[in-house]
Amino acid sequence: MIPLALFVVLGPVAGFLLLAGLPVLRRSGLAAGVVSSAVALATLVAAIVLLVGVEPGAAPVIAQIDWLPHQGEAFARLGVRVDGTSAVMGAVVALIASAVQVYSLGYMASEGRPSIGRYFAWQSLFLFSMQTLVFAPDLLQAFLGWELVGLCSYLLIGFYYQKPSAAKAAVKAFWVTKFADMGLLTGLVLMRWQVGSFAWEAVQPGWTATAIALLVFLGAMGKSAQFPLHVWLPDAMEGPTPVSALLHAATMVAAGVYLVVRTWPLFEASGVALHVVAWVGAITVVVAGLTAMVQDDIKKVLAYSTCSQLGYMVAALGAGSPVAGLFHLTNHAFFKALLFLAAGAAIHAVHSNSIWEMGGLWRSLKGASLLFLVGAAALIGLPGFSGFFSKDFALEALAESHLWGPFALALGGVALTGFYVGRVVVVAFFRRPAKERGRLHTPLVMTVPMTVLAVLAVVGGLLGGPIAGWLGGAYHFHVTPEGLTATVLALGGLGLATWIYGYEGGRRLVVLAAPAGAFIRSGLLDRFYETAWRQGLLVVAHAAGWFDRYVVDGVMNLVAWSVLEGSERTRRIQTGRIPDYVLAVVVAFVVLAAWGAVSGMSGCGSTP
Amino acid sequence: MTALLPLLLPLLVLGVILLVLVADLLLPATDRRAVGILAAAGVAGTLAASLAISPSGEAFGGSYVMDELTLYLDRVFLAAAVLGILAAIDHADRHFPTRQGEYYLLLLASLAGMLVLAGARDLVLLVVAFETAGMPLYLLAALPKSPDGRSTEAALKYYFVGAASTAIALYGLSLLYGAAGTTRIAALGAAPVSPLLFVGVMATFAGMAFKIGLVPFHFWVPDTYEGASTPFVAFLSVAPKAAGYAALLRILHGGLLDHHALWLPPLLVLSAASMILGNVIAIPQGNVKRLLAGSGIAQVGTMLLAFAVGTAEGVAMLLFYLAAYVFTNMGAFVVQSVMGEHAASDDMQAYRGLARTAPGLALAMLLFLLSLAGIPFMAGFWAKLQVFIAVWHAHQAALVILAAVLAVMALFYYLRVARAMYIEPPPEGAVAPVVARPTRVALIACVLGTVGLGVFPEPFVRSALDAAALFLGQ
Amino acid sequence: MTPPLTWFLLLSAALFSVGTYGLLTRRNAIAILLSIEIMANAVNINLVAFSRCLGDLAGQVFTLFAISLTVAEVVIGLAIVVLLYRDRDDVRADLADRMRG
Amino acid sequence: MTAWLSLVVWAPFAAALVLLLLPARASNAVRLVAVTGAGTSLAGAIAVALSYDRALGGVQFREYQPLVPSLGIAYDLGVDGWGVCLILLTGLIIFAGTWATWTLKERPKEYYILLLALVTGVFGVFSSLDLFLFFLFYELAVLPMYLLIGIWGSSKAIPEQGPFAFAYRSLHVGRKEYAAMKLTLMLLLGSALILAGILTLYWAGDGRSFSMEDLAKASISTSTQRWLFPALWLGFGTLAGVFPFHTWSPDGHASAPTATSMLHAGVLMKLGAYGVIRVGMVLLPEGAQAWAWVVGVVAVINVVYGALSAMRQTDLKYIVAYSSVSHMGVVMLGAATLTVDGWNGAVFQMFAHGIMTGLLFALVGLVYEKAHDREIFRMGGFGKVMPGIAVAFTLAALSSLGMPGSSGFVAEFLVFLGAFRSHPWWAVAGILGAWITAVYVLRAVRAIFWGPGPDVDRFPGLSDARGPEWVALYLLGLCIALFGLWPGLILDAIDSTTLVHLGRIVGPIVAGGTP
Amino acid sequence: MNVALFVVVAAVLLAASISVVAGRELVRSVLWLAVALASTAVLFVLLHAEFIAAVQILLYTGGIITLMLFGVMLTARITGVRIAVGSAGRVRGGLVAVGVFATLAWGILASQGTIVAHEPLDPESTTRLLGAAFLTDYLLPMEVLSLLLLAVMVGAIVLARRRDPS
Repeated sequence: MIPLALFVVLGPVAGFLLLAGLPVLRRSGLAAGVVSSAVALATLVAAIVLLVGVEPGAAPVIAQIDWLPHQGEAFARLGVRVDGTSAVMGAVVALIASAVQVYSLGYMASEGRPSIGRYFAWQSLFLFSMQTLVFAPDLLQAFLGWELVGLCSYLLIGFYYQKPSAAKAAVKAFWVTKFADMGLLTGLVLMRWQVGSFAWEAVQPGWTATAIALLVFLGAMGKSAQFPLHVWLPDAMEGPTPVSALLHAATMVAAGVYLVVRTWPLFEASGVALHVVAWVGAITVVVAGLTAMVQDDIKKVLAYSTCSQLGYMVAALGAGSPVAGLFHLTNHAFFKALLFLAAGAAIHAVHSNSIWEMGGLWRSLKGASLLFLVGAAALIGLPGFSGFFSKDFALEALAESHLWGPFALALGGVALTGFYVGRVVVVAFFRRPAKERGRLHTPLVMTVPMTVLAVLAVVGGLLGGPIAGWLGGAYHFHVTPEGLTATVLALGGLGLATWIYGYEGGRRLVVLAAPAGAFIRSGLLDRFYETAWRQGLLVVAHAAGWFDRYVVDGVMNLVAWSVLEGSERTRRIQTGRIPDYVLAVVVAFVVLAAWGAVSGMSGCGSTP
Repeated sequence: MTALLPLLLPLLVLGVILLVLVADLLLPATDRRAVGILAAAGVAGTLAASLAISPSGEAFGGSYVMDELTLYLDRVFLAAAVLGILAAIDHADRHFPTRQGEYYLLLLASLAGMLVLAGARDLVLLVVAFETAGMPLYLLAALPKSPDGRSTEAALKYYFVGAASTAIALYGLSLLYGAAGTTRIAALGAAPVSPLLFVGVMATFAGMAFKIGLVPFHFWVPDTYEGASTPFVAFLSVAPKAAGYAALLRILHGGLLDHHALWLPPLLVLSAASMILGNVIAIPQGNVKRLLAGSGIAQVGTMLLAFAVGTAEGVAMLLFYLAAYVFTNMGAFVVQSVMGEHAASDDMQAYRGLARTAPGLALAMLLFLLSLAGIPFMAGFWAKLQVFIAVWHAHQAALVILAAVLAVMALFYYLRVARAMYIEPPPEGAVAPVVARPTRVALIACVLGTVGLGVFPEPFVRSALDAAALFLGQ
Repeated sequence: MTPPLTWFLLLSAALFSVGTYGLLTRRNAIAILLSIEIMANAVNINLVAFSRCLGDLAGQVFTLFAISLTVAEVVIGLAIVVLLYRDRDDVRADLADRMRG
Repeated sequence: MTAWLSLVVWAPFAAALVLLLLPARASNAVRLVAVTGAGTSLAGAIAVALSYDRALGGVQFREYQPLVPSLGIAYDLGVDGWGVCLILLTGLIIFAGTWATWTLKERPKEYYILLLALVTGVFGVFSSLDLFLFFLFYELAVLPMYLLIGIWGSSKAIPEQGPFAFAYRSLHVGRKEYAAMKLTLMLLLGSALILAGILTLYWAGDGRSFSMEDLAKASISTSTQRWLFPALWLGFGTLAGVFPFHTWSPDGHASAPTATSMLHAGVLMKLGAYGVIRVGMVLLPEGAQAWAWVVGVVAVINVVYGALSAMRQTDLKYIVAYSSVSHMGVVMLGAATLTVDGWNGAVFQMFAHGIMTGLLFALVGLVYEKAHDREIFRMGGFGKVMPGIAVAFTLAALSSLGMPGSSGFVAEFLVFLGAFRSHPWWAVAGILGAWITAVYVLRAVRAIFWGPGPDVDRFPGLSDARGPEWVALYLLGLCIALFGLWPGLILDAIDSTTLVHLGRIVGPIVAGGTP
Repeated sequence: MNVALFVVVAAVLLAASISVVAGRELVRSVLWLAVALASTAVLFVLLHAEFIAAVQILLYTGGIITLMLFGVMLTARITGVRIAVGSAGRVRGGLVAVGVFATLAWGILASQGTIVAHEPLDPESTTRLLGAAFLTDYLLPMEVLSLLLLAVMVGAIVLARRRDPS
């Protein structure tokens, strides 16, 4: 069991070291890609074998080595922990990563040879970091993986570092997530002193549990792009599409949810934390949904859709059901990755991200369009597709926990999802193209992973039972009132969108809604962050820098200057004229004589 | 004959004086350089003798004594004299060849005065020796008769301040004699404490402080150093100060140590003033000689600190400081005499890029400057450190901190010279200054002294401690 | 009965301060030398008075040495003044202020 | 047992002496001798680090020889866990430094002589147990800086603004001489304070010997400790860049040539911090406890204030210099917590920050040498032309912002753990400081290496690192990663020594006790 | 009787000194100095120090005054007009002089009792004792003094001569 887990975690890092260490391999172009994909696929196989080998409910198997000493023996250890949750998540991550890497062989073929090497090196590093996070035996190692994942996201988003916008996006992503990580780090440190160890199960009821839970959730909000820290996700689309598919759809953004699932005892111990989580999730669903409606760039739409779906998972967790969260996470991973890859194929073919320019892809790019539609169906949650089951399960959990506010928002979200997915599908695939295009073709190496994902997107729903088993919960599909209303709403949204964008009548309505659209598109929050950065931090930094150079340093210089000036001025007492010199001698004599007389008086008569 | 054994060293110097006189007469007017070499050899021989002999007790009914203190001070004077003469040989031969015989005569006369002064236990002998040490220096300052009249002006200032101080000193001594009833210094302690006695003490101190160059009697120092010939200033900046301290040691420590509490405060004030004003004078100076003058005043202030605390340790550290000061300060002035000669001006600009044109000379000057600043591995560091320890031990912590801070401030102007030498590039076509053989010998001796005392101070510290302990009878 | 010691000391102190006055105010170098002479003279009076009062000979020996020292000093003073005269054609003491600062 | 420590300490000095004899023209021979000197001490340091017995702990490799018996001064070398770690750091930095100045053309001989003399002082300080020898080496370490910056430094015009602008004109602020003079005077003022402190310690321990062990045993009255500790703290703190006395560091490092600023920021500032902890805290337990919170508060100011000031700078060298001030704040913060984690973190941060700043200054030197410009916003797109330097710079930047997997994270994590225990809001401020560091460091990386390709006409001779320059990059880069992944290599030696020293302050700590 | 004599001589002495110091013409000042020195000699006689008085007359009045006159002539232009002797900073000088006198007088008056008077030596033998003292106790100062005078003479001659013999 353990060697398998070790291979799953350490395999990719070996790949990374190979690529980083051997410049010849790195510059060999697609060969590097093949090596890295091979390693990824190997870890996928190992992960599946591992998953199968884990009996539900069995005690977790942990293997650790000492890492940081404290008073003679180690308080911090690194290692792997294999149990239901980690096996599931490990398998999902390995699957998506291999799919994306294989897909990238096609997508990145046109790049320069060294940059391909660089791309796959960072892909392997990402896989390693993610697996470290997933198989982490305690919160500390999770934090290590967590930060490395943030680093890989920074590197991969900034893959096209020549583009200034990509550079800005990469740094923005890093800063926002690092800002949220401050919370996680504080939580970690608080845990060390209050609870004594970083283990997942370590819980100390009372205010510490709530505090740590909230701090961990703050970290999760950053990485999983929850409102108000979601601003970096849309910009992250600057990275290559496979990266968006891997990181910003399936794995990285899901890390936050996974972390909450992992530290579930903490959240369970504090009701307050759960409420906060539920509300944040719900709000994110609606906000992201609304913004997604007005985006023109297909990748931005999918990005906001990811935000929204993450909102669902978080809301499910808030409702007290980690199984729902994890189940929706796995399904979402499949269909969202599929959507991104399909969109990637479309962009690859059309060479533009805007959905208006895509138009009428249905005819010219049959394969990719079909796969995209499958993904879209799963996203909307049409019955039969995986999305339906997990979203329904989440809504059910919300209803049971009687969190009516978040439940209402979630339902609203379903409608919004239906609308924006419908809009994209109609505009991008079924409208008449602006200019005619012949039949386009997507290479086999790209379609194969997409088809695998499509299959999973459909079949995913059936995984509910086994996942629940691994997590120790229970799930069996049954039709629920929430499920039905959700489906109706979804179809309603879809219909509205097709009506508006498909037929003439709808176009007038679009003009009416334009101002609202403009308002949402303007991104109130972005401007808030911009001003916070421009007016807040930079001004404070400017003041500190100025203060240091011209006040603290100024005082130092003033002292030096006054000494110099003083000595320059006292130089003048050296007049060079003899009478003055003699005067000094005589005056000094008088003073000393007087002093002598006085001291003589005081000691008078006291012969020793 | 053995009664005169304690006076061996002054007599030897007298012998050298006679030799110089005779040589000066016999040698043709054009080639008087040999006189200098002869004088140097003679004094060097006396120095060797001083290292060989051990203290040999009193003479003339106790008015003169050759004890450890006298021997230590004599060695300091002789070392200063040897270096002074060596440095002057080339300079004198070039600037005032016809008068160089008299130059050495006057210098040796002053040296003889100092040697006697070191062991004087009688007021009369002390004052005569003090004046014998002092007066020839006025003449030496004026001897070059430099065409621009600067040496005359320097001598004039030195003379007038000196004359006023001598009158004050004599007045003080007369009061001391009156109060104590005898001219034996040892009996001074027994005199009843009266205002008259202490007016006398203070007057004497004021009269002698002029020669040490303490503030406020220091006004002549910068001008005289600037005007007089640099090799002479090398001697002037060390030997008379040591002579001044020798006299004060004999009077205040030898005689009036029991009333230490009464004469301590004025001295502390003067030492603080000297340290502060010395640095203030030196900081803005462009002229290296005036800079070294200022630094000398600051150093003397630090020495007074050790002198004032009145403990055996304080006196010992003063003695060690003087020894270190001989090599360091004279070394610096010898380098300045070479540079002044080379660039015909005493300005700091002459040093520009010296590190590249004459690395050896630059390194020597850097060593002397660092030692003056009190940087470790140099004699100056141990000197300052030991003084700080002694003064700290005598519960004058505030003054030690003041001295330490001023020492750091002093580094500013020492490093300005170092900067000129090492950092600024040499002017085009700059050629290395030519260093005559005797001056080179003097320089090497100074460097060895400065670094030797810096790296291995133990023996010197040991002998200073013994001298002080025996002198104060502890 | 000779006057008490204090009178002599006071007289010598008066002479000393008159000499000091001359030292400080006189511009002519030789006049300054004269003032120094007066101060030295005051010292001698002091010494002899003490010798007389204490009945100790040392005072008088001291006086003799003091006199000879002052003579030597005046000789040096005149030599330097002659040099000053040869350089500046005038012997005013405060002329010599080219070196300052 | 061979005198390992003497070898490590005096190898550079011997090399410097050999250099004295070499003619200035033989530049290759000069470089070779310098590198062998640095190499021997590095090899010695590694040997010491490896053969240091972790379990035994305490002081090892002891060498004792009386020097000035009358004052109780002895040539007493010995290394405990901390010493091993810091000597290894010094060895690494000097070795990298000598390689980094391979391309120096102007008077390399004198440069190497001064550099090697300086590093001898540093080695001496870290390995001396006699307080006076400690001070002598301390002075030797501080003095050559004046000439190093003065001769080979570079000036940068500082605009005269602010309330004391008139003083700036007369002092030529920004010129290299100004920086050299300011640095030397401030550090020596600090050393004057230290000397006063050492002397008081000497007497408090009834004036028999200067050895730290005796002084540690001597019971010093609480009232003396209460005023003596701040004196030592500010004396050593000046060199460690403690808040009000840190202003020499930005000017000094920005004006210094590459290897000098590598050595100075990388190692010399640790001298100050080591002094505060080893001499200040260990020998004055009550004093340390009384002033711990002040040291902590100032350290927090250092961290946040330093980071903010760094953000304002647009000159690359000033950014790195201010970041050193901020990171030294983290060290002092760790020390102020008086907890095991805090001290472990503080010493490890000295090590980690030393390597990271060494690498950063080496890279800054390379960039400056090729682009002859230090304004980050005028550069851009260098990554395309110099990928090697870009990767190394990013690695060092990540270590400075505390990215796990780099040694920076381990150090800051331990310090934050310790800080949280004693004053929670210190830890939070420190973490905020780390985030601000992330902001300005990555902004610099983006401004220099990312963005559209370099405009060739403004920066003609851009190229990646060549031949000898790679040594510094690889050596230090590997160390950052190596000690980031396996901190245990050094950390358990540090931990064993922390137990001993901290035991003096907060009472005996039993191994493996509660956190 | 002696007291009256003392007062007279003291008055003459003081008047002469003041006119030396405050006189307008240099040569007259020198002459007044001669008067002052002479009156000091009388004082010495009053104090039964006849030998000292003789030396005073011989050395001071004879030696110094002639030296001063030569000095004046050497350094004044030949025209023989009255050599004006200006003085500067009178107020400053006066104040300090008064300060000096006040301090010294205060010192003297405050320690009236401390100096105990012994019975004075008989005047006849002082000269003989003086001679003996110079050759026994104070021989060393005598020798050192002779060295000093030699050096001063040589130095003064070398400085003052117009051309160096070469």
